[in-house]
Formats: sequence, C-alpha cells, structure tokens
Amino acid sequence: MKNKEKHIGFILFVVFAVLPFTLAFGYALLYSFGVIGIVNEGFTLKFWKEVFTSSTLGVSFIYSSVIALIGVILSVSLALWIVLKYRESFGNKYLSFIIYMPLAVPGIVSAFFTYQLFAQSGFFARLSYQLNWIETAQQFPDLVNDNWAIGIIITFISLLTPFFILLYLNIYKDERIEELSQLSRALGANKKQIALKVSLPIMLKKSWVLIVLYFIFLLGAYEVPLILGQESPQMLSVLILRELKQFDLTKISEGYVMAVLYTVVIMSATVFIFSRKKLRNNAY
Amino acid sequence: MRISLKPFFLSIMVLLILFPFVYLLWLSLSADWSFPQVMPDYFGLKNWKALLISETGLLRSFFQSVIISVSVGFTATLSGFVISRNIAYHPKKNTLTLLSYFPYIISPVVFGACLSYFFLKLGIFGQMTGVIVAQFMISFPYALIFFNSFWGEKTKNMEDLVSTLGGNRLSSFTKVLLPLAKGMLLVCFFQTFLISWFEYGLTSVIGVGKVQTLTIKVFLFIREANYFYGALSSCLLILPPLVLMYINKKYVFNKLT
Amino acid sequence: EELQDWKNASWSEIKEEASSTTVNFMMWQGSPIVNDYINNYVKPTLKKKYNITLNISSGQGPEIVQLMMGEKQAGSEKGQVDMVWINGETFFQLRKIEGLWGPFTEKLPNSQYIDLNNPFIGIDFQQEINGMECPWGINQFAFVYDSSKTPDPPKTLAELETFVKVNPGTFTISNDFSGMTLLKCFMAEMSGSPDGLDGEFDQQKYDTLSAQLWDYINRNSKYFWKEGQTFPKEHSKMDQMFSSGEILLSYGFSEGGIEDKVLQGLFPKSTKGYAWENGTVLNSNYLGITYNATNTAGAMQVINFLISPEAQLKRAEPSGMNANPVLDISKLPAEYKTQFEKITARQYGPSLDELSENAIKEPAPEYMLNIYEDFRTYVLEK
Amino acid sequence: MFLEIQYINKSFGKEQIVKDLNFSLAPHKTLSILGKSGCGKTSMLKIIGGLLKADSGNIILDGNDISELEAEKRNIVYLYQEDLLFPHLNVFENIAFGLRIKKQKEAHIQSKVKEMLELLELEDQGQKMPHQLSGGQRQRVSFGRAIIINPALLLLDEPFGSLDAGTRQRMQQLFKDIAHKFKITSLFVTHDLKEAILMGDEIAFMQSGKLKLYKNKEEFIADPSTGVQNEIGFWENLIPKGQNII
Amino acid sequence: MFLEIQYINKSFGKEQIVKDLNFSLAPHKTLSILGKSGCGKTSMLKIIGGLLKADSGNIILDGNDISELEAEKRNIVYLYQEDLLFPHLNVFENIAFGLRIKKQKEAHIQSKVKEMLELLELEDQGQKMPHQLSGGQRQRVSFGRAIIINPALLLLDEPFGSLDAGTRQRMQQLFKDIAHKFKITSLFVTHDLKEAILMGDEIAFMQSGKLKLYKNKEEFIADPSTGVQNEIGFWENLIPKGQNII
Ligand SMILES: Nc1ncnc2c1ncn2[C@@H]1O[C@H](COP(=O)(O)OP(=O)(O)OP(=O)(O)O)[C@@H](O)[C@H]1O
Ligand SMILES: Nc1ncnc2c1ncn2[C@@H]1O[C@H](COP(=O)(O)OP(=O)(O)OP(=O)(O)O)[C@@H](O)[C@H]1O
Ligand SMILES: NCCCCNCCCN
Ligand SMILES: [Mg+2]
Ligand SMILES: [Mg+2]
Repeated sequence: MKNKEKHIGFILFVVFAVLPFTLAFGYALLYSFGVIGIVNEGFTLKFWKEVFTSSTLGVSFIYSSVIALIGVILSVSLALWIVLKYRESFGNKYLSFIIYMPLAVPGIVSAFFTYQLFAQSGFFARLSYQLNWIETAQQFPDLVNDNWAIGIIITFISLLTPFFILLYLNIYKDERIEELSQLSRALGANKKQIALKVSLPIMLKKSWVLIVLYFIFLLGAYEVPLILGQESPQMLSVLILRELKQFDLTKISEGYVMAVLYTVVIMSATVFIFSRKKLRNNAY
Repeated sequence: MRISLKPFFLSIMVLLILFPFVYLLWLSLSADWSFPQVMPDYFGLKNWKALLISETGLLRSFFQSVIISVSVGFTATLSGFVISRNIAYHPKKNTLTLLSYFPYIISPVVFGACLSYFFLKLGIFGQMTGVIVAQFMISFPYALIFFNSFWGEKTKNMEDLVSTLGGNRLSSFTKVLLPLAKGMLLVCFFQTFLISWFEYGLTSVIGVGKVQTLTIKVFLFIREANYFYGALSSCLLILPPLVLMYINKKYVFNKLT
Repeated sequence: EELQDWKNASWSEIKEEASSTTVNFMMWQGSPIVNDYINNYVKPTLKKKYNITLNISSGQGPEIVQLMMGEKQAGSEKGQVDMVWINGETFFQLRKIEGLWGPFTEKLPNSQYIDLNNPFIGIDFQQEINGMECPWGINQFAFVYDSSKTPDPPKTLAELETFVKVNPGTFTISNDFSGMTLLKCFMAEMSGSPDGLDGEFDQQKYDTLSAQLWDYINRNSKYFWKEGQTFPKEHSKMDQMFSSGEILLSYGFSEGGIEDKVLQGLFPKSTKGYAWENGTVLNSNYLGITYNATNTAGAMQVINFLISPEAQLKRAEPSGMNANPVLDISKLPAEYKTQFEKITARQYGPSLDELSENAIKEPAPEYMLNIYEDFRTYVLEK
Repeated sequence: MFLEIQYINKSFGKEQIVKDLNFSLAPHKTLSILGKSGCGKTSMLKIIGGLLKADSGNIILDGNDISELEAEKRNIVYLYQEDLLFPHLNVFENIAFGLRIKKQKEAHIQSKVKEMLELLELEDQGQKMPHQLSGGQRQRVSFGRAIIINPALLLLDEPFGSLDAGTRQRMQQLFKDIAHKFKITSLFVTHDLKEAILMGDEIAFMQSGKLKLYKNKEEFIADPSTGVQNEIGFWENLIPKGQNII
Repeated sequence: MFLEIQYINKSFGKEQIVKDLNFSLAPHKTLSILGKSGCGKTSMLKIIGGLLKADSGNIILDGNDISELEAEKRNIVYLYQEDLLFPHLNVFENIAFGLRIKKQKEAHIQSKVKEMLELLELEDQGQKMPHQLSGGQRQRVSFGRAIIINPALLLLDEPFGSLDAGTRQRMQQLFKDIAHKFKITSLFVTHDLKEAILMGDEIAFMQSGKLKLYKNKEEFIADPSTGVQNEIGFWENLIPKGQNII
C-alpha cells in the first residue's frame, strides 16, 4: 500500500521531469547524425564535421559566455554594493514593495523598453537632440543591436540586479552578518575590513551556486538577444533556433548538432556544481 | 559633518525602478510620435480602446494567457509539492535532484524545438493544451527543486507525529502538510505562474503562432514596429504579476529568494 | 466525410461544407496594415458572409516548411494549418516535400478573373504554379527616398557606391526577404540585363555573380548603417529608421509601401518611390492549402473570398492596404470595373504601371536560398 | 508485563545503532533512560513507536505483537525533543488534533479539550497560536495533545531539554501529576541525571546501543559510571565545614 | 580595580533593562553572573563591550575611561551565546582572524595559531570548515579566536548553553586552564548554578536589571534564594542511609 504510493510518485517524476528531457536529447542526437529527419538519408557524421569545421558555434559560445559573464558580474556587484550600503533603508514600507516591482517585468518587455530608450531614434536620442547634443540620429551612440551587445547587457542587468538585491538582503539576515560584523568589531576590525573580509566573502560564498545558475540561464537567453542582438555573432539560443528553422532543409541537422553540444555543456556544468555542493533550495 | 548621499541615491533608485512602468504606460497612451519629438502628437485612450474593440485579439490573448498560466502554475505547484516529497525521501535523492535540474536550466526554446516532434505525435502541437503541457515541463522541475527544502528533518518529524497521533497519509497532507506549506505553495504558484506568463520562446515553438499568448503578441507588435501596441500589451503583461505580488506580499517578500 | 474528394466536388458542396467552420491560416504578420486588413475586414466579413471563423497564426517561409516537414515526419493526419501565404522559395520547398494540396486554383469561381497566363502571375519564381497555389497579390519592389533630403537618389550600383560614400550610414540591407530581394536585383544588374537571371538555376552563373556581389557589398559596407557591422533583422525596423532619418534610402515590396505610411504620418509627404534602372523584381504572392488540412473546403472558400472583387477592392483602398489587385480588371463585371477605376490614384507612392517597364521576373528559388545562406556567410559573419 | 521488547536490533549501514534490546515494563510505570548523545536513544524510541523499522526483534504491547503494525495503529505517541506544535493551529486545535483525526463528536471534543486545558493550566490560552507561547507552555500543549488520545504508551524524548531551569522544574512536577492521574506508561529519555532520578520509577542507562536496566534506584546510585556519586560529592563539598543542614 | 563599572543605566523605550549597575573586578579574575532569562545579562555585557550604548554611566578599564570608545578600540571581546564562527573561513583562519586584522606577520600568525590549536586540542582540525565541527569544537574555536588577540577583558554569554553535559564539563575545565594560563579577566554569564560556582572567582546574581554581588562563595551558598541549598538537599537525600561517602 505505502510502497505503491511511493512508486506512483516516482513514476510521475520520471514521466514529467526525466522523460521529456531524455526524449528531447535523444531526438536531437538522432537528428544530428542524420538517422531521422525527412530529408536525411541515414547515419552520417557530416553534420558534426560541418559544425566543428565552421567557427560559428565556437564564436557564439564565446560571445554568449562573455555577455552572460559581464551581465552576471555587473549585476552581482551592483546588488552587493547596494545591499551593503543601503541595507537599512529597505526596511521602509514603500521601498520594500518598490524593490520587488521589477520582478514583474519579463525579459521581453525589458528588452523592448531598452530598445525604446536606447535606440538611435529612442527616448534618449530624442532628449539629446532637443538638448542639441546631437544633430542627427546617427550621432547617438550605438546602444542596441550593436557590436558590443551593450543593449543586451543593460537589459540583463536590469533583470538580474533586483533579484540579487533581494537575495543578498536575505542572506544578510540568514547568515547573521550583522552579528558577525559586531563580533569582528570586537576583534578589532574596522568598517572596510568587515566589508572585505566578512560580509562580502560570506555573501559571495552563499550565492555562488546561484550566480553560476544565472550565468547558465543568461547563456541560454532567447528573447532579449532576439530583440537587441545583432545578426552575427548571435547568442546560443538564437543561433540554434535559426539553424533549426533555416531555409536550407538539408542543413537542419547542423542545428541539432549545436543543440546537442549546448545541452552537453550545460549538463556538465550542472554536474560540476553538484559535485561541489549539494544543491538544495536553489530554485529561484 | 559629511553630507549624506543616501537620500539622493535612494531617490534615484526609486525613480529608476518606477520609470519603466510609467514610460510604458505613457507609450501605450501615445501615437504619432516621430523622431526627434520628445512628446507624442497624440496622447489619449485610442490604443486602449482598440484593445477592446478591434480584432487584434489582445483581450483574447490576455484571457488565454491567464488560463494557460493559472493552469500551469496550479498543476506544477501541486504536483511539484506532492512529488518532491518522494524525491526528498528517496535514497537516491541527490541524483534525482540533479536530474530535475536539467530541464530547469536548459534554454526553454531549444528544449521546445527538440520536443516538438513528440507534441506533433501527440496531436497537441499548436494547441493550448500543448502549450500548457510544454510550460508545465519547465515549471514542474522548478517546483520540485523549490519544495526540496520543505521536506527536511522537521517536516519528517511532523509527519511522524501525525501518524503516532493516529493520522494516515491523507490526513497528514490535508490537515498538516498543506496548511504548513501554505506560504511556500503561494510563492511557488506565483513563480510558476510567472514562468508561464513570461515564457516566449517555448510557447512560440510549441504554439506555432497559433496559440497567441500575450508575450507572443508583444513580440509580434515589436516585429511589425508597432511600438504603441507593443507598450500596451507590455502593460497588460506586467499588471497581473504586480497585482499577484501585492496580494501575496506577505509571503512573497519573505520567501521569494 | 473527412475522406471527401474535394478535387471532384462541386462548388456548392464545398460551399456548404465550409459553412460554420474554422479555418487556420498561417501568414506573415510583419506588416501592420496587412494585419489590420485581415483582422478588421477579412475576419468579420467571413464570419458574416459564410459563418467561417478565421484563425490567424504567425509564420512564414521556413516556419511553414518546417511545420509541414514536422507533420510529415510525425505522420500527422490533421494538420495545424489549413492555408498558408507563400511564394517563391517556400512554394518550391513545399512542392519538394509534397506539402501542398491541389491543384485547386481553377476550382475557385473567382479565379476566372485572374489572368493566369500573365507570366508575373502564373509563374512564381520561374515555376509554373499549376493550380497548386492561388495568386492573391501582385506587387513590385521599389526604392524609397525623401525627395526633400535626397533630390537625386541612386539608380544603379555605381551610383549607389557614390551615394553611400557621400552619405555614410544611411543605407543598409535587412536580413529578410526584402533585403534578399534587393540583392537579387543587384545580382540581375551585375548579370548585365534585366532578364539575366531568367531560366533554371545556374550554379556557375550564380558563383560568378555572387562573388561580384559580395565583393561589392563588402567593399562598400563600411559606408553602410552602423558601418556595416550589423544589419537589421526585420524590414519593419528600416521603416522606423527611415522615418526618423536614420537612413536615407529604403526599399520594399508593394512598390515601396509608401502610400499608407505617408498617410499615417510615419513618412514625410515628400517621400517618393522608384525602380532601379536595370529594374526591380515584380512578383506575386499566393495562397496555398496544406496537404493535411483539416478543413480543405473552408480553406477554398476563404481563398475564393480573398480573390473576390469585393475583397480585392477593399484591399486596394488607398487608406487601407493600398494593394494592387491580382485580378484582371477587364475581366470583371461592369460594376466592379468602375469601382476599381474610381479608386483614386496614389498621391505619394508610384503605381505599378509607372514601374512596370523596369520590372524583372523573379529568378529561380535557388537564387534566393543561396543568397540567404551566402549573405550570412560572406557578409554577416565575415 | 505490559510492554515487552524482545531482541531488537537496528543498523544504519555498517553501524549498529541498537543492539539486542531486551526489556519489559509494568503498566503505569515510567522508565527513565539516560545516555550520551548519539548512543541510540532516539532510534530506540522511534522503533518502538513504529517510525523506524527494526532489523529484527519483537514488540509486545499489552499482550499483542505490534511489531508489524503501522505507527498510526499502535496507539503509541512519540513526543519530540523540541515541542513540535502545528504552527497553523491554535492551542485548542493542537490539543484537539488527535480527536479530530478519530472523527469524534464535536461536543465530546469541546469538553475533553477544555478539561485538558484546565489541567494544563492553559484555560485562557486556547485561542493563542503556538508562536505566542513560552517554551513551557508549548511543552504543555504538546503533552496535552498526546495524552488526550489516551495512548497505551508514551515515548518522551528529552521533553524538557530546551526549557530553563525553573520552568523545567515545574514541568517535571506537572508531568508526574498527569502521569499519575492518567495512569500513563512511558519511556522517558533524558540527559539529566537529576531528572532521570526524579521522573523514573525505574532507570536505565544506554551506551553505544546497549541498554542496561538497573534493578532499583539504589543500584543506579551506587554505580560509579552513572556519575551520581560525582554529583553528590560536588554538592556535599559545598556545605561549609561544621555546619549540618539536614 | 582592573574593571570598574559605575552607575550604568539602560532603557529600551519605557522598560529599564539595566539599573544602576555598579561593580568592580580585580585583574585575572572571573566573575560568574547568574540570572533568569530576560533579566538583562546580555544587555549588560553588550554595553561593556561597546556594542550597545548605555544611557548613562562610566566604564573604567585598567584606569582608562572607555565609555565613549568604539567597540573595536576597547580591546574587549564579547562571545555570543551561540558560537558564531565565520562560515566562510576554516578553523585556522577563524582563529587567525584578529591577528590578520591587526596585519601581523605571517610567520607570527602561523606559530601563534598553531600553538592555540594545540592548546584547544584541535591540532588536526585546522583545515575543517565550521559546519564540519561538533558543538564543543565550535565553542573551542570561538574561544581561541577571542583569546589569541589578548583582550583585556573577555565577556562570555552562556558560552556552554548549547553543549551536552559531558562536553560541557570538559569545556569548563579547558576554560579554567586557559583563563589561568593567559591570565584572563572575564565576566561569565550562565544559567547553571553548578557552572557559576565552578567557574567564578566571584559570583553575582542579576534580577530585573539589578546586579547583586556576593562577598564570597559562602555567602552565595548560604543565600536560600539562589537555589544552592535545594540542590544540596536533593543530592544528600540520595545517599543511602548509614553509608558515608566522603
Ligand atoms: N537515518 C539515519 N541514517 C544513518 N544514521 C543515523 C540515522 N539516524 C540516526 N543515525 C545515527 O545513529 C546514531 C544514534 O542516533 P540517535 O538519534 O538514536 O541518538 P540519540 O541517543 O537520540 O542522541 P541525542 O541524545 O543526541 O538525541 C547516531 O550516530 C546517528 O548519527
Ligand atoms: N534591542 C532591543 N529592543 C527592545 N528590547 C530589548 C532589546 N534587546 C533586549 N531587549 C529586552 O531587554 C530585556 C533583557 O534582554 P537581555 O537579552 O539582556 O536578557 P538576558 O538576561 O540576556 O536573557 P537570556 O538569558 O534569555 O539571554 C528583555 O526583556 C528583552 O526583551
Ligand atoms: N517568402 C514568403 C513571403 C510571403 C509574404 N510576402 C509578403 C509580401 C508583401 N506584400
Ligand atoms: Mg535523540
Ligand atoms: Mg542573553
């Protein structure tokens, strides 16, 4: 009786959580070797060879990683700075609600908003024009669909920082950093030393798993680079989808090669995190 | 005495946070706004009226999104709660948790693209059911991971206590575990609702443009460079989460992160 | 009922079967006025006249092909969509995977008004349509400029080269079918004559001409918008940039799509359109029925409506889509003839007639597919 | 005997936590169990309560072999080290919990719970939520909740471990009274020498999984390994010389 | 005297938490402080340590008035009720913390910390992280971290409150040894009668904000309100009749 119930739970877990992922991965794998797919002709390594000889995927990986890394690092730094400096202010009733408001903004809207503000014909460009800083739209600096992915990074920061602020406010409380700071004072540390040797290291240590997870999320981000990215190089999800949806039907398998590689990389990253630390309540 | 920059900085921060909300609302009330004007030529309810009367289907999308997201949030939260218990008490707990991380961290749109064949096979491709199932597949792992921490030593002791007091599994769920997890359930619902509500890539793949949720609409408007409708649908997209957040304030604020 | 042989059914049977049904239509939704026409005219009228509910889903070209491929692979008997808006390379690919149902065009009563012998209508990217898709619209690709800012816009590749050097940052190529059509026009010019690309796809010719094309683009791209470092994804973005003055030279189908944008106030009244000296592409776009449509009869009814004089008239209104009818006006009943003639001439955009002497036929679809691929390889990812 | 434990063994992996557990207890008696942290006391109680499966051995309660019965059918209540009150229920409902599970009549529940509240000196606290109570009050609610369902056996796992000295003393007295009034049979695990002596009719000492029962208190006091002698020594030394207190 | 506390008062809102605190302590001595929960012990220690501002009064340490000095400059270490270790540092670095803050030489730090680890019987534990330690070990690290910087005064707030009896006993011994070796002056707050007697050179009793110092242990033992007499009575009674242990 009890056992039966246990088994049902386990089976549901497999069906809903494990099976879809396994099927998707298996399908992509078979497709990448040409085993399935309407215009494919059976097992072949040519798609894998093609992807490995072209630099597109590699460039996209590096490009995405750099953007995700910059996005995460800047967001975390900003959040840490705000929490350490202005922590007490968040006790305020209004501020404590306002700080949650950005969580109601999805990536697609955030990207749209960034575009509206920073495009060469956007709000800031108009202001600059009215202030006679620029005479034509082209003179406004390139901030969206640009080479340096500035628009994407700005959006990532606006999406992640509020989240990290809330996270660090909680860590501050849970890890009793207030008390640890007092203790450090008693042991002779000044404010700067407390920040550098106590508060920061503890907050970073407590949050590194999440930081890595968010890095992985940004690596796979889709909507934001779709709206604010350029045509080449593209971030991973955009690239993979483009390859999967391309005109040349005979090359769709290359998209699946990329999907397989991307999946293997993030799976390895997860296994790595797991081997370093037991993940428990890290679903954010 | 040093001058404190704190009030100044905090005001800036509040402005920065509120600005997008105000700007999007403003944009949604505007029309005829060409470069380099800072103010639009038209400012009024025109766009909002179009929402109610025209065939753009925005209102329909709104309700469709509500149905999808509530279904996803509800099923993912409840099943996640019940099934996470089996995972947490399983001898191979760590491996199972690792497995549930995979569908959670993979880019949903890539996941969806690799799964679409099976949705076609099941005949739910391009259907609302299909979108709900697909979004469930990414929110369910989230719920599993989210509730992992609920099933600790203390909860186990509670369950034991209920059974020594004569309660069976059902009564321990209905009388103790669910009420105990109320706050977490609310937060999990809120989060899985948002996962679904904000989802674009996966929905566009599995919905093949047939299931037009609000995010899909926003994207359509952006693509046809219709920024005023884009802003309007963005407003519709932001409103429900804000309301939910306000209602859930007490729980969300303590448990969200 | 489901196995009904619609190819041999009579129109009244089809009409009856179609009544009170739902038709799923997958179309490109990148243009506000097209969407407005569909949403605010076609949908309600179909509902009123035939009690047909038209469901629009967003998708074009590759998306349609992929969907059909997926359904084939999964052996899906009941397709997601009944009808699609296609032309050229999509038609070519759908034929290749046998994703279209037909022939059906000549079954439609209103097809009598279409001149299928017109090569710009009956031939789609050098392919005979053979009743597998039904013409819906015809339009020419045109260049767009603001005559108050640019009194003398370029008309040849050589002039364009000078133009971008004098006005750096004001020209670009969208990475979508508009931009690719532009490149086809360029390639035709490089071939030496308007019909230089006619006939079946010629790999050798393509290789020679495309090498020249990429060389031309790459040597000038530093004078393009954003110094040619990046290109817009959607053509709609170019319209916005043109209206804000970010770019000075634009282009597009529907003879540049000028009229409605000037009327909307998006483009200045001094906006003008023209064709290239060597010509610009004139093509038609079509409606197809999918091989596994669940509502074939309904789709036929909808298509028949879309090519009706009534719907085409509405579509031609200058305040609306302002599109050229695909119908042969001379074949129409008298009342419609006058109505079509009454439609006032365009105030701002050029008419099809004005441009038609500089019209070139769409080259074979392989040119489009290859240009897409190579534009990415040799320009975007360079 | 009322409770008979026969040859119970339990291992976690390679570690044997409970070894050849063998003892019996007469009805209405309390057995105090002392032992160091980690020696297996909690595990033993959980096995008896049905919350942990033993590897071997039998448990006979009132003549019935309950070894295979599920926890909810054993009529044994296990009380935790911390007072585990249901945080979502008020004091009244916490105490009423077991009765509600058994689907007893509302009127019956009302009168029984009120009686219990009085006994626990919590008459006015019925509507309070657990977090509004002091440690001692919480512990009393926890007792009341267990006793109200009339369990055949009560297992107490360091019930006063987290209380301060004064409260602890009062609770000990209260428990003795209640145990007497309700004729409770119980196992009482504690770390505290004094408490073990005070509460138990019999005393046992557990050491790495093995339980040793003393024949009587005297034997327990005399055994130097229990630490009683040390304790006596310490306090006797405090008596100023030449002064006699008793 | 080494430490002199003069007329310290402290209120939270209307509630006066510390009332007219007045006492002094000779160097190298330990003052045990007993008192019920909430009577103001922690507040008093925090005021002395500079972590809480008094409303009035003076604190003289070794002849200097430190009342206005900031915590980090007082050379007083306050040890929390729970052992609060830096979770991101290993045992070695936890102990070295104060020395690193003072920017002492690496070689010096290494030798001093090693010496301390030995003294605390934690030689092999230097590389462990705090969560890998038992309660007693954590408490020892916490001590070592405080003592290594040679504070003028050590404030101990129920340092052994969360330890089990055996560990507690060993820690008491260890503390006595260390206090002697390092000539530590300290205030030792505890709930436990026996511990207060064992640890303190002098004993004080706090009641609703007021501190009462006993002249000597005898006076403390004789005062019936402290509960020592009760305790002695209990243990004496256990001695079987006619038997004499001492
Ligand atoms: N589920 C388990 N898996 C593995 N080992 C366990 C488990 N539960 C308990 N143990 C181990 O069994 C031993 C006995 O644990 P138990 O909790 O019974 O001790 P205890 O006497 O109650 O200690 P305390 O006085 O600290 O409560 C300990 O070494 C503990 O680590
Ligand atoms: N920051 C504060 N604000 C208001 N009241 C406080 C504050 N800190 C302590 N108190 C109150 O002051 C009183 C004394 O607290 P304190 O912590 O000094 O007691 P204690 O003797 O250390 O108790 P315990 O033995 O439980 O640790 C308590 O009633 C407490 O509620
Ligand atoms: N490549 C297929 C595109 C079909 C839509 N064409 C749009 C033409 C605009 N009038
Ligand atoms: Mg235990
Ligand atoms: Mg205290």
